[in-house]
Amino acid sequence: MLLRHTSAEPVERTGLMINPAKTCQPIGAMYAALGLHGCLPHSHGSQGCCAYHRSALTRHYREPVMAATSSFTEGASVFGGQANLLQAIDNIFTVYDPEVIAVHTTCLSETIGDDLNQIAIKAKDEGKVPEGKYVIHASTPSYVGSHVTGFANMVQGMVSAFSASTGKRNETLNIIPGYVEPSDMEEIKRMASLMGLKTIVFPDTSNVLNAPQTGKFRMYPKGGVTVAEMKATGDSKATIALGPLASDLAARKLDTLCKVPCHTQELPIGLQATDRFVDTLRKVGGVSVPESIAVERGKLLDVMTDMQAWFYQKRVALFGDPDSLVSLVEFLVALDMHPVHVVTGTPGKAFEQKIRELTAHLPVPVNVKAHGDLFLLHQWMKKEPVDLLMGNTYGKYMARDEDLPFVRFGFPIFDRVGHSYFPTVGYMGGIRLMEKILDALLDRKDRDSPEESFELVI
Amino acid sequence: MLLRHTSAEPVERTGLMINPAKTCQPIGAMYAALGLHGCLPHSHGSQGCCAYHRSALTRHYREPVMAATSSFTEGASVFGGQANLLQAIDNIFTVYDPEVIAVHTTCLSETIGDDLNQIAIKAKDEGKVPEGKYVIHASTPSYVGSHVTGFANMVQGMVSAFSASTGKRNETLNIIPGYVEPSDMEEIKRMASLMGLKTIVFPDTSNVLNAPQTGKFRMYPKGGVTVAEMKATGDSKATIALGPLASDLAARKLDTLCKVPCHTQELPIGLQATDRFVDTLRKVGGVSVPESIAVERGKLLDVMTDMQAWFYQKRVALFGDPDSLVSLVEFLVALDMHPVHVVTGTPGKAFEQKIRELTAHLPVPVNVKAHGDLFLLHQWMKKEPVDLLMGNTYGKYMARDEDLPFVRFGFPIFDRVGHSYFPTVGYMGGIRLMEKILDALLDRKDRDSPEESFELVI
Amino acid sequence: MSDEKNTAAKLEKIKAEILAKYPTKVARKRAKQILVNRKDSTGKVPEVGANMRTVPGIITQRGCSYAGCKGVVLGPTRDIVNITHGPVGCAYYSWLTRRNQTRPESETDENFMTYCFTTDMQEEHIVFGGEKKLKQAIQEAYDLFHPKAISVFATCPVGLIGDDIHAVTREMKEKLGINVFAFSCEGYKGVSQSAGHHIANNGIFTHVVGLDDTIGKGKFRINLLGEYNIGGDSFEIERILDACGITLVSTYSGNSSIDHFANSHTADLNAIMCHRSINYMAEMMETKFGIPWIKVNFIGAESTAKSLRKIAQYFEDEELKARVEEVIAAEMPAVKVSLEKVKPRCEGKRAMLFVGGSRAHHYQDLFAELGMETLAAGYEFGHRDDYEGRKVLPSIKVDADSRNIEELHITPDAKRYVPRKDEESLKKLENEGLAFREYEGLMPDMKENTLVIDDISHFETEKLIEMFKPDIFCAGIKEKYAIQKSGIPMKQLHSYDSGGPYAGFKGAINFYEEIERMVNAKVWSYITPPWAAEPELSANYAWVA
Amino acid sequence: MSDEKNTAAKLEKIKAEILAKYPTKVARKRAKQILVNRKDSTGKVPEVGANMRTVPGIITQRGCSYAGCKGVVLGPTRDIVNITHGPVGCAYYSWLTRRNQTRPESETDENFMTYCFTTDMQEEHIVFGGEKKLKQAIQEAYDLFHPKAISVFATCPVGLIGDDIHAVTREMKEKLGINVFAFSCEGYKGVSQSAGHHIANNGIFTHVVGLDDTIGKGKFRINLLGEYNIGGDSFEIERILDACGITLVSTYSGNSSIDHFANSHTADLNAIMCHRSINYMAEMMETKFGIPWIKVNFIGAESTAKSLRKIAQYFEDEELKARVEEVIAAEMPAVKVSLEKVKPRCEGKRAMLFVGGSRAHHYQDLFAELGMETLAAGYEFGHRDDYEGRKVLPSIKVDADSRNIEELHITPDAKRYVPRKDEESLKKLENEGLAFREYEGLMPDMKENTLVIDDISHFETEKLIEMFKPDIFCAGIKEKYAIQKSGIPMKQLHSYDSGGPYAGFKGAINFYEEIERMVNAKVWSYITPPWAAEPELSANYAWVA
Repeated sequence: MLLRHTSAEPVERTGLMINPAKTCQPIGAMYAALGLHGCLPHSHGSQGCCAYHRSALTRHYREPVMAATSSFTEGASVFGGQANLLQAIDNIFTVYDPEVIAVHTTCLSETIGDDLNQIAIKAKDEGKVPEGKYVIHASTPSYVGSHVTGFANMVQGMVSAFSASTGKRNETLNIIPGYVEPSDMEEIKRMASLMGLKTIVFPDTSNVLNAPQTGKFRMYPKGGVTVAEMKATGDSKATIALGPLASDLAARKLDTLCKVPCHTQELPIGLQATDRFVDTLRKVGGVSVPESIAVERGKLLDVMTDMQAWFYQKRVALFGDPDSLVSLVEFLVALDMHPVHVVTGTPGKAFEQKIRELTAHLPVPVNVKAHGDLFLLHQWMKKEPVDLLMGNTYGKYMARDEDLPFVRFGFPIFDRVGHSYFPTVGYMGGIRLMEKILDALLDRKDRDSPEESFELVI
Repeated sequence: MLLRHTSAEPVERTGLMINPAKTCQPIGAMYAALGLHGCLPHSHGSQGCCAYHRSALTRHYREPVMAATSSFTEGASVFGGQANLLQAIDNIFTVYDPEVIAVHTTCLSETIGDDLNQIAIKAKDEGKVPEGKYVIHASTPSYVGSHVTGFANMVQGMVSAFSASTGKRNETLNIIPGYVEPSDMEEIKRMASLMGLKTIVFPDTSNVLNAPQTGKFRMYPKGGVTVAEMKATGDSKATIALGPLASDLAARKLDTLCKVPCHTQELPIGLQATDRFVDTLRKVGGVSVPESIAVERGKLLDVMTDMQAWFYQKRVALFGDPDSLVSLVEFLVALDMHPVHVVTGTPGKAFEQKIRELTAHLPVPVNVKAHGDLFLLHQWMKKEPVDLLMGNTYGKYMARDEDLPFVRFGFPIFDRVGHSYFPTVGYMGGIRLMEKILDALLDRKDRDSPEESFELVI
Repeated sequence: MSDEKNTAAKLEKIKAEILAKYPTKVARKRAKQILVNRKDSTGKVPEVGANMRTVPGIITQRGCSYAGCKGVVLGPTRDIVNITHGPVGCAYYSWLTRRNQTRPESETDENFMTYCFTTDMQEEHIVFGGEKKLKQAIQEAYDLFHPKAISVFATCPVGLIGDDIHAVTREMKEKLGINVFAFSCEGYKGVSQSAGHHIANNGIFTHVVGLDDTIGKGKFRINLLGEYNIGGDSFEIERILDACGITLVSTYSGNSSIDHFANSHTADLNAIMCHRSINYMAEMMETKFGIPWIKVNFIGAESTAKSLRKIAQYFEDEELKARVEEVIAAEMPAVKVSLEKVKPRCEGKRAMLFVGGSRAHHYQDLFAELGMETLAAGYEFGHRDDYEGRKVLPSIKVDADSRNIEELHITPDAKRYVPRKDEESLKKLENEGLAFREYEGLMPDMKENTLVIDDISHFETEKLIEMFKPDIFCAGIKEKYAIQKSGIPMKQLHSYDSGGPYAGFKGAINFYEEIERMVNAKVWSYITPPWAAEPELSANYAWVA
Repeated sequence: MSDEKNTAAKLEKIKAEILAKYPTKVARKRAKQILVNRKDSTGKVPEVGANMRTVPGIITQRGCSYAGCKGVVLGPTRDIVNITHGPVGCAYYSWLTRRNQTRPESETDENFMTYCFTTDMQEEHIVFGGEKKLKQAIQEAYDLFHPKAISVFATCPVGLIGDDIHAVTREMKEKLGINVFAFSCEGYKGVSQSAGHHIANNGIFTHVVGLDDTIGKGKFRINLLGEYNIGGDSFEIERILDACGITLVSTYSGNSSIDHFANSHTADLNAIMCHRSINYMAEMMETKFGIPWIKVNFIGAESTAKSLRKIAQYFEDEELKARVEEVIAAEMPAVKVSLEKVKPRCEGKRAMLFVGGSRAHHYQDLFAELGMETLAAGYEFGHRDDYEGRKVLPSIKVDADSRNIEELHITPDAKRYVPRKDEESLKKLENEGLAFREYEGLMPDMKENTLVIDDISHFETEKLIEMFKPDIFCAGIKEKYAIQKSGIPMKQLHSYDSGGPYAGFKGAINFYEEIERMVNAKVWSYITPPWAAEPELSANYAWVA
């Protein structure tokens, strides 16, 4: 067994986390910053953080992930990192010429107490920031929240740095897509444009972290929300924030700063959450739902009705990030599946509450844990077995030990391709999710059926 | 073993076909006719044919497949089916009110020698065809060619019946998508529109055989090329015929009838065939390739370069239809894979020639057979084992017996969903194909790796 | 009473409404096939127009004679190489598309059901004849597999071009020394699959039955006729019969071997499931070998119990009767438990069944056990006796199409005719309520003031759904998605979708749970989008966060 | 000669061009780290600025001290529970992301490498201290797994908030009675992973080495140092050593167990693969226990043969020497066969290697065997001795960052110091060409008039690619796709992508074939679309069918 020391008996743990289902804030901040066109993310801490984050993002996207670091040494840790950051800003603009440097902190610089805002101002005063260039920043202590929190903080940082109101409202809608794949951000833009709406989607990592192979490396790929667009967000009619944990913070900041009313809802994963997204788009945008969207919705429903027998009462164990799990669980329940074990590594009791509501009427007991880990999830699975496991690549060890069908979902996915090209949000994304689940379940059926019931037609 | 009587020693067979890799013409004609809006396909023969074709198409698409039949009895078989067809035409227009009835023959009516054209004229003369309604037809003898031939004949029938030239050429391009999925036809339209081209795609089964679940059954779904569009094809600037076997016939007919120049090329499956499709579109359309298309192409190449190690020299056995196999083989070769056993059930030596050309420089011997069957393919696989099998659902029996990774490709797919919603043509379709292949190969690696080399990062 | 009148009147109105859509001639014909099920003063149900020609152009559920012969009856037999003589299609479509399960006795035992064999006729064979090709095919099949038997099935063109498949098979039988025989089941024969069933019965009876006179073990030896092991039904029935100590000599033709057929004439009772497809066989076996037959039904827990008791009653053995009661007593609790869970969620819901030649009747028992009402039903290829009961047999006029299907003239076997029961013990049993050579049919058994429709058309299906909005509709694959697109769950009763077994006790439980899932499935509640209520919004929609 | 001058000049020009982009201070610093490899009249290579601080903002390949200590050195040991004390990230990123393979002796043997253990520090622990949490974590790890050892790794904040992890581990060691120890490997220590290697060496030497004095079997007993079993390298080396009859007492730390470390001081020779990460251990073992060390390299078939001969030479045993020659003779033919196939397709192609602390040197041998030229190379975290050779050690000035890394003061062990060879036999062997305590470094070994760049930056990488268009580039995951987006195949030499083993004879063959695949892969030829030639078309493009 790969996880041979995992017993079936959960015991209360207060000191040790085993096999985390989350990582730390800075990587989320780095990911968000990459969704800003012409931006170089900068990690203010030891260079190891930056190396780790770049490596993890690179493995997941199989794309260049450019970012710089303040490369703290022991001295800097004692006397503070201001000198390092000032030097870094100077060097970055000189050598790599980005439009924006997006600085995020680390546990180190947070513990030291470096004041990014003050350092950024100093850099500007010292002329280290060329005209028309920007240094923006977010405080992302690794010991608070998770990578999703870091994403939220950096998106808020983008708003704080750029969003401005000229006093003239326009019809544009801001959409904060949440901590999702580039393909998902693309899909959200596509759906909004099918609705005939003008939108600013930020951050937007599409065409950044799923960029084409053209034989030419671009330090700053063509994708990403532009500074100009970010500034314009202050004049938009409204902000739709998808995924409370990842997007609410920035949306509220935009409301506070520029009085752009915001509407926060779940990530549009699965039928109902996508319905709510479309409904919000039409209400906020003052448009009707076009036939093209209705057709996609109908296709999703068609697969749901055609294949319902295969989903019915299948027991699923899930782990991932709160925003995506909430929508996914709602979808699985709509498919008459039984999500019986649900774990997120991100702290926050609200998550457990929400999952309990969504699964309240299920005829089976449901285990849910926020700030949990995969060791606990695995113990639950051993105690009360499931038919399917869904989660990021780290789930494959449990899947192999328990001989379970496994659907990769979430971040990170280190061992397969597709996630950055094909969305799981929206109606078509829902079909892709069902296809993945059905492939996993039916491959297993085909593997395990005795010969007399091996089926041509399923 | 499921196929326990299959030995590893191929022997020449001239009388017996075992486990066919093709079916008969009429089903292809029925499928093509469903791509005409408001059309009810009609099978002129015993009712069993119609029942079988409807069942097979229904299992593949999980959609209503409406079609009528002349319900031959012994009497009709002796005295000819004219009376049955006339009565059928009358009943169909009265009860089911289609815009068009598309009649195809069967081995029975062909053997009898019924003259559809003459019967159609008679029906019109007898007032059985309401004003503004049409009866079109195609001769599709089951004992010639295959389902692909039937598709080609019915598409030609559509042209013969409708295409007309007003003498005024316009900028529209006709595209005959070939015997592909509704999702593929949709994708071909999307790509052409990204190129800024006005097109008429026919037949077009999108939104017919992947129609939405709306709670309301439509005898004639919203999709399909309209009669008006079909008539207009005669004034188009040119016709691009995708898949020689399925589309060339109609394209040439259109050239003959209306002097619309035609250009026939392979189905746009994989990088190079899609490149040729795009290049033809731009040349014929007189446009430049837009960034959006270039980006999709670059994404495909990105996955090709990133994942090349996993494709490299993998031995593949393939079966399916000539048009799609030719493009698929070209793509697999571009991925440095080794398609070593290739079988189509459709007769035609040109296919073998083409595959030999595409694989000529491979360092391994390649078996190829037209008018072959799965029994032969299986024997080849037993003699010279492969790493992967690609083909329709019937391949699953060989895959299980030989314990092979299996990628479903082609028609019919009776046991999975997705094919009618997600294209395999075009650049994005190429990514989907690679994803499917990689999932199959990497799932196998994850299954078979000893624990010490079970990998998180692949 | 007046209430019933109303329903009756309503149904007649609906019938009229449907017929109104048809051209006169068609309407006249369909009028005979669409009936309100009502007994007259004498207790007779109305005469139904069954086994009539399908009207060209009227979209039908029906298939052809080949499908009934090769697909239905011969398909489930694992150790015959079934070669379809014709163009590729017919063989292709009947390849693994039915869910007949089979379980060879060993890993090395013959099983050709996963294979598809065809002569794949090309144009030259149509023009110059296909006999040489067929001979070659049989030879190749023999050389490759050395099977114990090879059978040949004619497709439409074969008859027309005059290939003499019977001469060919006779010749090859001589040459190869194995059993080789053919079926002239061209698709145009008869008016539906039914003709093919008859042809198949004739062929097996002529070429196989009686080839092996060995008397096997077992005190109570029966054949189960007309059970095709869809989704494992036969396995469940075998399990139950085993438990009762009843020996199954052969099943026609679920999980079957040609050896069982060859020996089946040694059984002492024929129990018929699907009357339509197999009653010929029972008749012929009784005439030739003296084996009585009774109708049974293992669809439904109660029906299963009833059928087991009938068999026990036939053998007039107290031990067997006791054993049967024990088995029933052992199986029913699980059924009850399931019903208690499921029935409350199904009770009162309404079903429609249009399928096959007996399932539309048998499955009404299961719905009844669930407390569900059958609003309408009908067969795809049934005959009048399947609707009205065998008592009407004498009054059925044989039309041209049926006349073309050979009726074998069977006489008692000189040596092997052994009446299993003399006339008076048969009488005695009949008086005790055990009916021989009898099937009472669907209509007498079905509630009054329901609709009975033979060979229902797509148009009629749409109308029924529109007018009744049933909670579930049962038919075949061709109908499935048209019905589901209307938002009504649809259950296939040919293939069971991917479900089953539904026969016997465990099967009943499977069916209860399947139907419960379908009629209560959440998915149907999502079809209308949330914005359907107020689809249009003025552009200046005042939206507040 | 003049030709060489030209190359040299060209390279100097390129260097200048690169430096021109940097701010003056940075340029001055990088000038010391970007060198044209050229021996002076005395045969000395130029002094390289290595193990210097990374310049903030200059995108570097480097990681941190924690990565070097926990990730590189301790990570591959399967039977220690490694707890990372800090916020979740550091533990998460070092969880299964290196391809260190391990093979427990049995299904039940301990293996914690698939697990990730962390204290997941939250804000309150930063504010009020994390010692209690750490203690609790150790206790829980013990209660759950009862491991033989638990080690703790400090992350950045731990030092700052003043958690005394060594006091905690001492206390828990007392309490639990198992080996518990800690590493102060905060990320900010030193200037790269290198600091972490040193800290790891110190920790293992202090807390583990020498705990088990059992003398194991084997006549020729060695430790293999600085081999981490990426992609199974150690397995291949173990295979070869076994074949030679050489006993591997321990490997630092590929496929390792803490028990091997505890016993490793009983070996008679330390053979060093990765000089940078492990030479401290060799030094300390020699001082304390009297075990000599030699540098070996199992990367490359010739290098492997050479290294085996060195070991045999050390043991001065004719039988062993003979056995080694037999093994080499048995292995080389397959290598030759592969080379004959592959070399013609690789010869003359050009490579660049920027990675690690010894791979950038070792892998040049493999490329040389393929007939490929190394244009430029450099380390990510090497020191001057890794570039220029250990002879420069005395002249290396220790800067503030390095001074912060503890140097253990080791003295000969009172009881256990046993010089394996007396001074003159060592001398004798040295005269016969076996160098002890010696590593000649990358530069002397590399062709002249090539570029040597320490801690290469992303900007420099881009420039090199732009100016040289090499056929293959070797570095790590962070560099991979930036390079490949330029159309140049990139091979990871940390993780081997998903390949390996590349060590030993079989490994060499794997590498040959891998490189052949990469430099000849068809995919790179498709990047330019067919229409690139004539991208613009006038709308009235005259098109003819």
